[in-house]
Amino acid sequence: MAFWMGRGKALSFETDDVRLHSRPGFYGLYAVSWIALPALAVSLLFSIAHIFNLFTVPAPMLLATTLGLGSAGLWFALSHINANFRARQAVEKVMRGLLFTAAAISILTTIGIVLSVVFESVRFFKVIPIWDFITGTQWQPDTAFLIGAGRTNESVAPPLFGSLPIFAGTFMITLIAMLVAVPIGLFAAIYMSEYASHNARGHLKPMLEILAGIPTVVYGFFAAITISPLIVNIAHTFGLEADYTNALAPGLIMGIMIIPFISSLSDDVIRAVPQSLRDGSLALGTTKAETIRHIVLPAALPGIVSACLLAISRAIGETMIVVMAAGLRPNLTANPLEGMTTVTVKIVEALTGDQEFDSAFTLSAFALGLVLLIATLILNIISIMVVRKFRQQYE
Amino acid sequence: MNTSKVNIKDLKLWYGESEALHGIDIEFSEKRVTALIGPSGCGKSTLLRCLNRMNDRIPGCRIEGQILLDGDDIYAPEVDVVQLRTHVGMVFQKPNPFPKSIYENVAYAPRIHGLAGSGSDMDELVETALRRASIWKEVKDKLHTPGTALSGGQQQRLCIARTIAVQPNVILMDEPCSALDPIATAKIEELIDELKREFTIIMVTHSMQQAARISDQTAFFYMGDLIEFGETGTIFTQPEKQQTEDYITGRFG
Amino acid sequence: MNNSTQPNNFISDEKKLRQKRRERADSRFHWYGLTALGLALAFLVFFFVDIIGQAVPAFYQTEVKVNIHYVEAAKTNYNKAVDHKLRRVVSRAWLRTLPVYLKRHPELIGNNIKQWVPADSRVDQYIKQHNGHGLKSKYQRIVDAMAEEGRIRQVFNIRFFTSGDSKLPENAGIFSAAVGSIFTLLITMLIAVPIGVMTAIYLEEFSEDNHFTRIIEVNINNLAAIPSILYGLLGLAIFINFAGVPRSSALAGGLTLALMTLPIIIIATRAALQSVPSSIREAAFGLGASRWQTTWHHVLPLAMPGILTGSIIGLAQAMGETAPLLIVGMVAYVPDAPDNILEAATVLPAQIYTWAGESLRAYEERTAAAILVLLTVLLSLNGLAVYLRKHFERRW
Amino acid sequence: MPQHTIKRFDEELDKLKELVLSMGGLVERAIGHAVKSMLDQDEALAKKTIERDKAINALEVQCDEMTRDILVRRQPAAGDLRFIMGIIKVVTDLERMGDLSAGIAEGTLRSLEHPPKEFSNLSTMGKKVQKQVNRTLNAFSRGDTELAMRVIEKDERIDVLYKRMYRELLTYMIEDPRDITASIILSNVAKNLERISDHATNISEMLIYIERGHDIRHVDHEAAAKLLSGEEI
Repeated sequence: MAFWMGRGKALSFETDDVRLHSRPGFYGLYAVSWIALPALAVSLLFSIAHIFNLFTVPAPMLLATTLGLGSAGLWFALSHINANFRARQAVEKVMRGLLFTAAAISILTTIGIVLSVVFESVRFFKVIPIWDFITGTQWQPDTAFLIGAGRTNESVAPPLFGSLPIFAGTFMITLIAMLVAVPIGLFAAIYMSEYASHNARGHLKPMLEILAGIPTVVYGFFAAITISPLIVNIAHTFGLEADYTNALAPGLIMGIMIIPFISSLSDDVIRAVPQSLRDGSLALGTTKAETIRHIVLPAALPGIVSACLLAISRAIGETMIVVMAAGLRPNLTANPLEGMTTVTVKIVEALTGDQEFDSAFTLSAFALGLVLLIATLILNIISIMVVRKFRQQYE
Repeated sequence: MNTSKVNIKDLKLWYGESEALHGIDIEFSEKRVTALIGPSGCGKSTLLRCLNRMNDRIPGCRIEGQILLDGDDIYAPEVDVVQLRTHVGMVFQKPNPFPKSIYENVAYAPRIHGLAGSGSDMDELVETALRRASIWKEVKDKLHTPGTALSGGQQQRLCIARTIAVQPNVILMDEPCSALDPIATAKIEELIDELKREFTIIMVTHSMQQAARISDQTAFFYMGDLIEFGETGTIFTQPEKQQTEDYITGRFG
Repeated sequence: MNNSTQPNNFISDEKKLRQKRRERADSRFHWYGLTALGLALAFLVFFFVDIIGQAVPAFYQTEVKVNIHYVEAAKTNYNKAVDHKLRRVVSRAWLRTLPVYLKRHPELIGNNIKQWVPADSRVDQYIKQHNGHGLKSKYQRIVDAMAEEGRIRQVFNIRFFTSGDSKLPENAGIFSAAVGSIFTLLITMLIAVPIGVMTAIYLEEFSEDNHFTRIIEVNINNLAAIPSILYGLLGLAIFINFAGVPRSSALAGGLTLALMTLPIIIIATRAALQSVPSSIREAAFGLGASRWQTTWHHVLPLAMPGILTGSIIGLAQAMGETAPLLIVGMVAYVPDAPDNILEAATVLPAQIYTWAGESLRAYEERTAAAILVLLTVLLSLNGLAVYLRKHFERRW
Repeated sequence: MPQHTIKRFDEELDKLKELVLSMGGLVERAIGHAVKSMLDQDEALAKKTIERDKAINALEVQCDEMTRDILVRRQPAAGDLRFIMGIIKVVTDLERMGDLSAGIAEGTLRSLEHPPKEFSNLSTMGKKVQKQVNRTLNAFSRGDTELAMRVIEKDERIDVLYKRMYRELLTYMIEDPRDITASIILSNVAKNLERISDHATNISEMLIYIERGHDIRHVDHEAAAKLLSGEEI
């Protein structure tokens, strides 16, 4: 409505030989933005106030304020409109502002994540010394809720938050996953980019990418229901003892989940290696395999390394597979057939129960989250830098 | 006076359904420079790539006829393509040094083919190859810097050094100077003139002046046919065929 | 070294040995690649066969033909409606509906009707010959006898799609989870798509290359790599603890997933905008169009298929996500579909997670069935995205 | 012959050919005027002819500049190359022919003090040489190698004519020593005409090289004819 009013007023000027500065539609949009923005701002303000329980405005009053502000804006906008008014610039400024706000949300998200994790972690480290957290080998938080409830009892053993076994478990499962994913992913990428025909590649790549599209909860189910018993049985035939919550099953499945990350990214970087290098090498009388090993792969190495780093950060942050298939008990061992737990499992465990939010046990989830965040960011930044270097080499 | 090194007999080549070469007969003489000229898409590069079977890599590429290298058919079933390419080296249009050190660029192929052990043998081989490609003086103090850091002309000479390090009989050059400035071009041309004492050189070029400057023989291709082949002097002063005349005088299309 | 060229030995015997070894290495390398690919694809096949094999029985429900005594006593004690020995054979979930049914149809009282009713989940599992069916041998004999009399049949399990979660497996379905998923996804879509697309437009078309822009760019790349569970922590700390959004609600889940999907959509949209050649922009600018007009009239329409594809893929990913929802409490037991976005809800993946943790054998096949449904939806979404990309793909 | 891809090149070649032909035209006229001035003992015409030789020289310079330009900028090959090479030679020949005509005109001026009694065959010879030059230019403008071949063949007759005239003049000188000066002048004129004819022959030979690519400069006529007809087949 405001659009047509603004446009109409603008058009009325155009009759007497005056050329409008901007297209009529812009005057309409100008009016719209003057009616919508104040109204929106007010509603937002009130709803925020409502959420924080500062004060609640009755609905009719809210409506009235909104409408009032809106019409005031409209009147203001209409009074501004004349032939010389630069409506286009004004509207574009508003649009630009909107877009900028949207862009800023990504920053806010990061800040949100960092702050939420850091704040709670700080609270955690007030209770548990950071050094104990990093180097301790015992994770026995069961009594923490007592402290949280203020019932410090001498007879209760103090809770222990030594995260080393958790990190070890994470590392072990990630390692298993990478042992599966890197060779398979890399060789699959080599095959797709160097041996398969264009057509075959067009089919193979999406098929592999299905693996990345399967929800992790499904992988978790599959690992827990199908793979774990399988591993226990196989271990048994070899005379080995394996837990049903062994690290091997989630590791294997996680590896398979990660294959497409490595294969697709590596495929891209391998194909980015200029064809002329391959021709150059083949013309020297080298075999295809020699060309790939000595020329193509070294050239694509930074990209492949970065793909692997991304895959690692994916693996350590993966939650559902380990929650469903790995154990809950922190276990410092090198035997993949034993049950062990990971950072993400502990985060989920600490936050899904009906725990007091103040208990050190709950807060430990945020401390673990902080570690996870730092690890991922470091891996990601390294990988971005490596890729950038790779790009510079060939562009 | 000149012994024939490469002998092509009624060579036909198809890319899928389309015939790109319609029965080429040509003999390349040993230790001479032959230039293949002709408009784009005339089949000269295709022919060049047949000579070390780089066309094998292209799907749907089919060949009929014979290419004899010293009398042996290089398309015979028992021929190992990889070994063939050690005899017929190739230098490409765009300099394509490997992203390795200068030394490694040259040493790569000899090492794979077992032409020299490591250590002083290999050092010697690398130095000789670089010397013969007249780039030794420029790079001897920076053998272990990346080959990609050299200038375009130096890169191309490095690629030539890399090629001759395998001791081929024939060197194919696919527009080796088209990406280079005139001075770098002149250096490569001077180098080609040197190299023809040892190698049979077959080059594709789009610059007729270049063909005229450095080749001993010139072959003119048009639409997949060999139109005229002869001594460069003759081709450039009094070609027999009207098409050749039109092409080299710039009266085309 | 000698300066003469080597003799033509490409068919001679001299180097045969070395050559043979290299040839073998060559073909070995080829095989490594093929094996790797084969392994990955074999897993895919194994996975689907396994899941489908487990899921298919869940789409069938065993029914038994029994005498139902519509007696007054059944109004208060539904167990009275069937013979004592059949109490463990007939579904308790069905029996529980009897009192209400009787109150609505009092005319049935006193009748004794032989009819098909759903069987207990243990009977169901026993009939489907699954290990761990948990049916006592006493009942096994009864069921066997009934089967011989033709009083047992299998029908399509419509309840699986129409009912919500239940503690009785034969009555558990995905309906409430599906509704929860739709609510959550709607919120995610309404928030993530506009903001994501606007951010991408700002970064690609409007921003100058200054410090702030670069920070945003690096930041978005980082956000895309942050593990999803951390978004759960964010959601818990900001939306639930700080802003007071009800825990377990579709709003909390949707907001959390929206933040998680945002970088995916931004990156896809930017790629789509980047693929519009700058010549088009220059052409529009050359005609005197403003930056906004250029973007709105020329660039956006051309980038639309790419934006759509990216959004679909991002939403599909959000739909399959579980970890952050675990943290914001969307794994609660929710038997009824939520009515609005503030009510406790669950989503399909969370339902799968809950069922996977149940001990009864009957839940296992239902988990697989739910997975199959989820996978079908996700693969269709991805297929749609691939189709759109192929269909609208433009070569510049 | 089809056009060059670069049209300017065609224009330049045409322009060059025009220039050479107009130079040839000037030369042809100069020969006619010079001979006429001698026969008529026309001092004014002789002076004019000498004066006009400068125009021919200027044209030569202009042609040289053009050929140099074309060589530098177009790097002609094959037929174009032969054409340019030919032009370089032809232009020199034409310039020499102009000089020789001027020489005849100077002879006229000198002969004014010693008027010859008898011009012997000078008139015939002049006409024949003029005809040769005219044929040469026609052949050149049309690229007519047959006509050029005829010019080459007919050069012998000019030689015969010159020798005959030379003997005649010698007889005069022996008969009457007072005639010696005049006869020497006349014999020089005849010599000049003979040389002009030689240059015309050169031009014709050049034309055959340009058109056919065969160098027939130092072979005898039959061999040359065979070479040409051999190619015709």
